[in-house]
Amino acid sequence: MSAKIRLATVWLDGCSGCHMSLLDIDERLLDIADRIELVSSPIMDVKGFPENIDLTIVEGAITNEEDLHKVLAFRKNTKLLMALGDCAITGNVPAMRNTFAIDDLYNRAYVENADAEKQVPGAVVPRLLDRTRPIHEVVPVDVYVPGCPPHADVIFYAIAELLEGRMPDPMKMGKFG
Amino acid sequence: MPPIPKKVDPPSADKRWRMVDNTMRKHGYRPDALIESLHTMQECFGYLEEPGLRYVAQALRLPLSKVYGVATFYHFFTLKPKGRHTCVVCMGTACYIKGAQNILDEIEHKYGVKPGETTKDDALSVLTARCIGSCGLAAAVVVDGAIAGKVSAKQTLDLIEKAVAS
Amino acid sequence: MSDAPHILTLKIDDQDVSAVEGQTILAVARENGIAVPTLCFLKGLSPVGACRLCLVEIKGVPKLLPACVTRAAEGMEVTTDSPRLREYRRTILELLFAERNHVCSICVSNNNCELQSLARAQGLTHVRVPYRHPRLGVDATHSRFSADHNRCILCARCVRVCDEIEGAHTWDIMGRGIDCRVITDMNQPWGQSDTCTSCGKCVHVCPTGTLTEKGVAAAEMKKRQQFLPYLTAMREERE
Amino acid sequence: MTPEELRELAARRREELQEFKYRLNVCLAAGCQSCHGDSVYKALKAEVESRKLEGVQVRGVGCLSLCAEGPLVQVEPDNLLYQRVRAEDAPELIESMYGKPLKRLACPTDAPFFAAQKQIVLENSGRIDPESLEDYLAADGYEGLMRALTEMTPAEVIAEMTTSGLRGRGGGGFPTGLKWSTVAKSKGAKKFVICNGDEGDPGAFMDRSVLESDPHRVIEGMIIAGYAVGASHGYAYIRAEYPLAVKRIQNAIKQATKVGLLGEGICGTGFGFTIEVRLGAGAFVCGEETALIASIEGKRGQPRPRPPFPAESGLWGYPTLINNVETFANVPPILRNGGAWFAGMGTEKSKGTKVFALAGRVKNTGLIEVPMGITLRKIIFDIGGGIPDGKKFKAVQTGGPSGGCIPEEHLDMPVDYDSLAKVGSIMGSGGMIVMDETSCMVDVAKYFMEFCKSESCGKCVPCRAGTDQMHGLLSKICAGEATMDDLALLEHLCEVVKNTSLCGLGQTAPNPVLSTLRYFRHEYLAHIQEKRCPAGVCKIKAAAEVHA
Repeated sequence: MSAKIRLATVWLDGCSGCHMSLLDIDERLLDIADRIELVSSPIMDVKGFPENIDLTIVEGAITNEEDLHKVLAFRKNTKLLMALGDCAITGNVPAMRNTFAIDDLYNRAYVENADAEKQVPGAVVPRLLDRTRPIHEVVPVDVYVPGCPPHADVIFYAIAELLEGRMPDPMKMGKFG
Repeated sequence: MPPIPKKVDPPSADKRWRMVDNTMRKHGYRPDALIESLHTMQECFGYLEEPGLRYVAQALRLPLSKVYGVATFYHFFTLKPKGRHTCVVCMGTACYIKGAQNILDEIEHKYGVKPGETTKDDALSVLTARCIGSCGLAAAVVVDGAIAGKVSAKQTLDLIEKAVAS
Repeated sequence: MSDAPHILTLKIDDQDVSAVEGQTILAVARENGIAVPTLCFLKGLSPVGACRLCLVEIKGVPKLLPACVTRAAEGMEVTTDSPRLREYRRTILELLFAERNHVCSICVSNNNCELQSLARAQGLTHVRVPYRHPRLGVDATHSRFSADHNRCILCARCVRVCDEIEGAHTWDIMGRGIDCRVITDMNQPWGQSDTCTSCGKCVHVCPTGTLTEKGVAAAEMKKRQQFLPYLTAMREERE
Repeated sequence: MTPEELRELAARRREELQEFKYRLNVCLAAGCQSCHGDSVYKALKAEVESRKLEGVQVRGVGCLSLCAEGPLVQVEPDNLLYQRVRAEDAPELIESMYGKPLKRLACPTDAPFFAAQKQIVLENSGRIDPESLEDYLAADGYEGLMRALTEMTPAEVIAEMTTSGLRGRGGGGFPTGLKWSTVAKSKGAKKFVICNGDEGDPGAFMDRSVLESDPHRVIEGMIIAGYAVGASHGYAYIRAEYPLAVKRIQNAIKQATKVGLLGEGICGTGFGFTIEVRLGAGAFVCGEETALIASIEGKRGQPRPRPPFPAESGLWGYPTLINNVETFANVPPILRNGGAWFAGMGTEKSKGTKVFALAGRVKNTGLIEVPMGITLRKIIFDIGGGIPDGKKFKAVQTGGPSGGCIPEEHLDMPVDYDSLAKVGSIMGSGGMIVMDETSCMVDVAKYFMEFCKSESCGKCVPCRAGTDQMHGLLSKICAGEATMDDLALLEHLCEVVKNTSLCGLGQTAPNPVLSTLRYFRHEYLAHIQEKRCPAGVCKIKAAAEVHA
């Protein structure tokens, strides 16, 4: 038995549904728990970016400067990167804002639709990038697990295969588009 | 012989419709007269307006969507009226490598209109042609129907200014 | 020419098959259980060879040819699946996914989208070309149907069924190139169309979630195309 | 009219022409008209009238070739050519005829620009009044048709075309004789002949010039083709953007009909043929045969898969012969002089001559006709006079949006269909654009892709969406924002679009990219890796923020 693999999960611009689905693996989590060391995840309170990660699972699209910063940092520190769910793979719902100008979006969100303090926030909120992108448009992706969200079975299959040192083919079970 | 079509009334009493009807009649009101009829309509009215398209569709017994599809397929046709003056910038290869893009940029800079647009006061429409076949005279522009060859951006702006002032 | 149909023999994917003269490669392949992906093709409508997914290799022919319109010939050796064809088909699908917006709430839940099914069959994992994200509208002016232009792949099935089967020719395509769009009549809202008979054939031949029925739950939105062979046969009879 | 009567008409015109001792041929083709050739024409006419000169004719003619130096006036009988003539030069020009050549405006006609040319298609161009049937007849016009109709069977006409080795001048280079014989053999209640005058290459004006300078030649070619393939009706599909060409061909059809060269029983034989003009409406894709047919039928100009080829099932389903303007223009001299005569010119597989529209960064821009097999170097540096302003040659583009850019190293290659294909370009319809060091090859590739994108009909997916994506990637490279992955993706799309598109437009759209990548890859790399444009054309933002 090899050493535990170091796993990170990242939540960018998405609804967290993919993470929910990940937790829906349920009791099977126990099967793999002893082979995994979770080093960073939105369900943990970890500051900064861990190093020497074996597998990073990314949910969500890249939409603002913080997303970009995160995905670049994790890519630098991980051996494998898995794009989990349609937002990470296609941009999906978050990317629907790409048909609008950024200023119009800010105006709509923070001025037109605001009840009070009608003002576009400054430095507190990370600036939007020119457009929302899927992960592979910014950094290389090794495994694609599509779905909105991907079914827990598919996620479990993908992780289990990777643990066995095999490249999974989630398309056999999942669905694109 | 196909049945003689029922008389279709033109959209208005405007005499120019007779020219359009002439073209259609010359072609026996056959469906293949469509493009020729649109040419005549555009020549007479300067652009293709919707009532006219409906008229031609009925007279030639063609589906409305087909007529609209044809009218929007060919770039020579326009569904919007043009301004009082026009400047066509040739975008053929020879003109392009001799600065046609720069001419367009300068026009946009001065008049605030991109190709295909008309100034707010309807004075000037700026258009591009894929090639007017005057490559020996690149860069070429056509201002109000007159070709000018070997022009610079500055010369083009002068020509437009003169045309608009006239 | 004798009245008896001429029988041809040819090879498709190394399989010996026979064909009646005049049959397309696609028809012969399907008769013999050989799957060839198609999108613009629909049995009963005139083939247009536009989606290019059914391109096949034919020995001795330098160009790839669309199986939906290419007729079978004596001694032909056809390959319908190869690494090269698979790669081309994948890229064409990617181009379609990136062309408009296929973030679709209907297909994702009912799996009735032909584009989605093809993507799966071709093993698409992601789209390598950038998404264009054009801003296209939804036309919900019709009392019974709606048209979401974001999902349209311009296969022109609606145009053909409306023209060839219903005979209304309400639909056509306007514009050119990447700016093409399906329109009703003079590019007016569907609900204000003068010629639409509300027969719904276009909805049922639409391969994606572009044309849909109103008031039906996404999960129940099944496309029923069984009317096509009957109507086609009757139209042919009349001619 | 019978052949005898037509020949009488020709003889009479020859006599009339001889009555004039002097003749001033003023170029009134589009090029010279645009620099006020018509005012020169009017001034010369007025001058001759006011001086009451006898035996002097002022005549408007078609293209005199050297468009760059217009307006051009040619003076007979000494055949002196004058360039950059202005209306106020008229008196001096008149006096020049009487022993005082006007050195100030003289254009040396023994210069390579003229000497290295070989004119067959353009033999009448600038030598006859394009609006006069008699002028054309006097220059042996319709002799080829008369020979075909009175001395040959249709099969013999086709055999003559096959012997000539003429290949389609529209770009594809398909053997004309073979095309004609296919249509002749096809069964159909009716057959059609179409002349493709929808000159699409954005940098070419050969067809325009032929139609404007010698319209009867094209009509004669079409009638002969009709006789050979068994068609009785023809369409001349001409770009609406060429109003003068349209006017002249319509005029020529009217004249030919009047003397019975069109209509029933041509030249007293049993053969009848009519021609109708159809206007193109601005769609490059209509240069593709099946799209052109759709357009004549009044539809969106969208191509359909071939086979069936138009030769078997074309216009309204009938067998249809489609050739381009220049191809038809080659037919009369072949019938007049024999196929063997024509085959005596050019190279083994490319016979005769080719008309090129020489333009871009070259001194002598204009319309030239050269024998096949001449080298590019000779065309650009001898005929074209080289690159102006002391700049360095970089590439020559042939074949327009379907062609490629050829670098210095291949300039000594002979110009023929196969050699051009070997270096990644095509003969095309005859556009030849010279580029010097001030042109960025990535920008040129982007220009052509933008053209293909806006001319794509939208029917098939790879062309519609692929050209748009390739254009996006090229724009990204030009802006200095691309990565090596983008370049790899661009090359992949080139391959897919080339191999999967429905028609020639899409199948050849990647060519300008592929050929510039082949010879000028370093310019792509400079944009991507060094974020700079070597030619200084592309505007690259300093320290552009690039992700990934």
